[in-house]
Amino acid sequence: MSAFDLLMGVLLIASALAAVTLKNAVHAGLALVANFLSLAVVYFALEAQFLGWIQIIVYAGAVMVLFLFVIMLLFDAKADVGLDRLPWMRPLAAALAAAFFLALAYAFSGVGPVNPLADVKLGGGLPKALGGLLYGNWLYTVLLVAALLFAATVAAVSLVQPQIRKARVKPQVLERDRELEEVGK
Amino acid sequence: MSYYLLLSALLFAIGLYGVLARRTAILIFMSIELMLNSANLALVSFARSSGNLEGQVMALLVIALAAAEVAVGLGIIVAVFRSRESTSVDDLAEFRG
Amino acid sequence: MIYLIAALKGLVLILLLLFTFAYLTWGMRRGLARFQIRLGPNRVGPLGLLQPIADAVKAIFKEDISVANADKFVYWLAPLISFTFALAAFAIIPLGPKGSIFGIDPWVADLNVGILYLFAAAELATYGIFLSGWASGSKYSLLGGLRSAAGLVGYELALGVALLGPVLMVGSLNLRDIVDWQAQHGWLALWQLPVFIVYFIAALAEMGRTPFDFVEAEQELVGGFSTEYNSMKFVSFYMAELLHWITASALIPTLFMAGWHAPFGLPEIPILWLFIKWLVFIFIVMWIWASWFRTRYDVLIRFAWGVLFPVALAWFLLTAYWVASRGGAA
Amino acid sequence: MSVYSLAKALGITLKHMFSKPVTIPYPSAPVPLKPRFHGRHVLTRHPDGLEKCIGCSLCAAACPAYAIYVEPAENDPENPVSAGERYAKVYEINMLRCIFCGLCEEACPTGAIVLGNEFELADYVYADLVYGKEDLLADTVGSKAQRREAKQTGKPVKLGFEVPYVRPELEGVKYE
Repeated sequence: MSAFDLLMGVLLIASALAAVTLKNAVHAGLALVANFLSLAVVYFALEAQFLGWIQIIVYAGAVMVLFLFVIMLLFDAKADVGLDRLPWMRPLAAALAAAFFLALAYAFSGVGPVNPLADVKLGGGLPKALGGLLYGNWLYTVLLVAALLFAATVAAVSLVQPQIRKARVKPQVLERDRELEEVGK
Repeated sequence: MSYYLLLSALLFAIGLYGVLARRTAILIFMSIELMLNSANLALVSFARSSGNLEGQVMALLVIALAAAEVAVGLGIIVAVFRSRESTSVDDLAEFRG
Repeated sequence: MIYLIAALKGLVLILLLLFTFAYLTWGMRRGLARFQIRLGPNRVGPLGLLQPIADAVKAIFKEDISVANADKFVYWLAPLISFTFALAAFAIIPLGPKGSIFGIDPWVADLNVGILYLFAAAELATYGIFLSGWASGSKYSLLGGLRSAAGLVGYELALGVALLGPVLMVGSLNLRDIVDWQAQHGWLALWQLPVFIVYFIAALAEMGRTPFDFVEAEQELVGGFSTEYNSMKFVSFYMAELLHWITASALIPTLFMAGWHAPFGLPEIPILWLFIKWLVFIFIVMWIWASWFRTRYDVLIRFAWGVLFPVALAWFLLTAYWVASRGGAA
Repeated sequence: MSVYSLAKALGITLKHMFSKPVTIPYPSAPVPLKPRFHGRHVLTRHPDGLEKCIGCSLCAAACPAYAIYVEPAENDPENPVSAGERYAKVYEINMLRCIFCGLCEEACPTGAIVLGNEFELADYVYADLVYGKEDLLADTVGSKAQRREAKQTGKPVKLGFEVPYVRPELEGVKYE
């Protein structure tokens, strides 16, 4: 374990903790971006270059931009997270998470350390090495994921456009209906 | 036990804490992303320790899945916010049953 | 030692880019003025050549005001992000052949996955604009920031898919390989004309230049994301904006016009040819800037999804079929 | 919007790029004035040296900005100042109030007050912008501030404009 490993570990854990504890939603999102970026660096260290760049492009670039966009769109400018209605939930959650961590650590305890660099044949995790696998053994999985992505795109578009039918009713008509309703009361 | 696997377990636990302790849908969602990433880290470090690229392929597919999930999830959050003016999961209790 | 040389090269490149930025502000103002039958800044020094220095002095001595309503941390972070990632993208552009500048390779980094690096830098750079919009605590800024994020969703995809064709033809994500392939087989701008046009349009959107400068939109958003910024923080945004222009103008020739290689069998001189191509693109962007109107951002998104993306995708499939029928990349 | 109109826009700007800039670098190059330019007023004289102004105050009455103040006095028949019975003992125009509309010129029965070509009137003190007779008469060239500067530097008054035409109503006024 080198100083680099230690540094990245500290960065990862610190940014993850910040992401789940910060009050301000945008700050939490930024902490998550930092987490993803340091994770990408860890991927580079683990000979997964392509994956690292994809991590930056897809996660840090696209996914988190979407997250922050929605946060800025829905919350007010300060984006503070509301009051906690279940204050006893927090220690309980911490205890559960700790228990889960111990269980995972126990499960992982049998796995040996990372091999030294010499006897690894990962090809740096470059697209050339990955492509053969991706479009060989994993072809049908890739196709399934592609179908899922397509379905998700359609679903997302249809989810956020339900009020189009409503908008076709002229605003004057809606206003008249509202007034009629008030008179009826 | 591998250092990166330990990190992965820790990240997963932190993500779990986030899911349980946060009350806002978006932040819960972000914690889920954290958990997905910890699984990815485990896969990549498995790939590294076994000298087999398949772990990285799986991690790639997980990233693609996460992108799909985010698209749908954020769509749902926006749609719910439109009808309910809130993103807190407590306000969505009437969705059950 | 390798890291030291890389760091030194990076430093030299940053200084060069900053110098280019300074004189691009001058050239831009003079050039735009000529397009509008004006003279442009000509009072400071001969031909106004000392204008950038005067501007710098003015910016440095200006009072640094922070907005009370701002989110302090993010407000400071945003210009830094914007500036850093705008600088970063230039690092992998090869300016000449191996060891051509006094025996040193004229690039900072030679990445196997150079194109992925470019996308990463471009996407992270938008964070600066996006976050500054939110952190300023002003509705104009917020609108500018949201526009930049919404626009990003539109053009980034077209930008990425447009490059798939060239990458497939060359068979490498390395910028040096792409440049060398073009020296042998001819410009990718000719091989891949439709996606070249798509890429150029998407690059205009990425630079935030007319006709896609809705992020700033002085007329309706008072300067958009940078409304609440002044002094050096504003300058770093301005720098980032112009650096995007500088980088894209060097990147498009590198990707599509054989980079530093000389056209038409002329003698090869490192840097010179790329510089000339760079100047051409700087001029074209300025020309478009002086001539066209600004689109609405939903028009860009519709255009990107409805025209640019399908064209790029169709062309990619065509290229894929062609490459497969030839039995792999050249 | 069509590709053709976009190309046309590019063509127009390119054409402009190669045409001569319309900018006049004003302080270092003189401004060519238009024939109907309304500048600082001049009180003209007859060729024999007599003032045209007869102190009738019609200009003050016509002035929409109440910028003109005239105090007439009887001419000494032996040694007349003006061509008429009376002359303007005091003739003041407040340049801060004046809107350079030219109505005084219209109202003047003798063509004494004419809006000339000078426009560089900026000054520091309010009182200095009230121009008296000595500042307005035809032989005075330059604004108060310009003349003050010329006196300090010992150089002649430098005017920032060109006079490309002759205006007959500006009788006896010479802009050098």
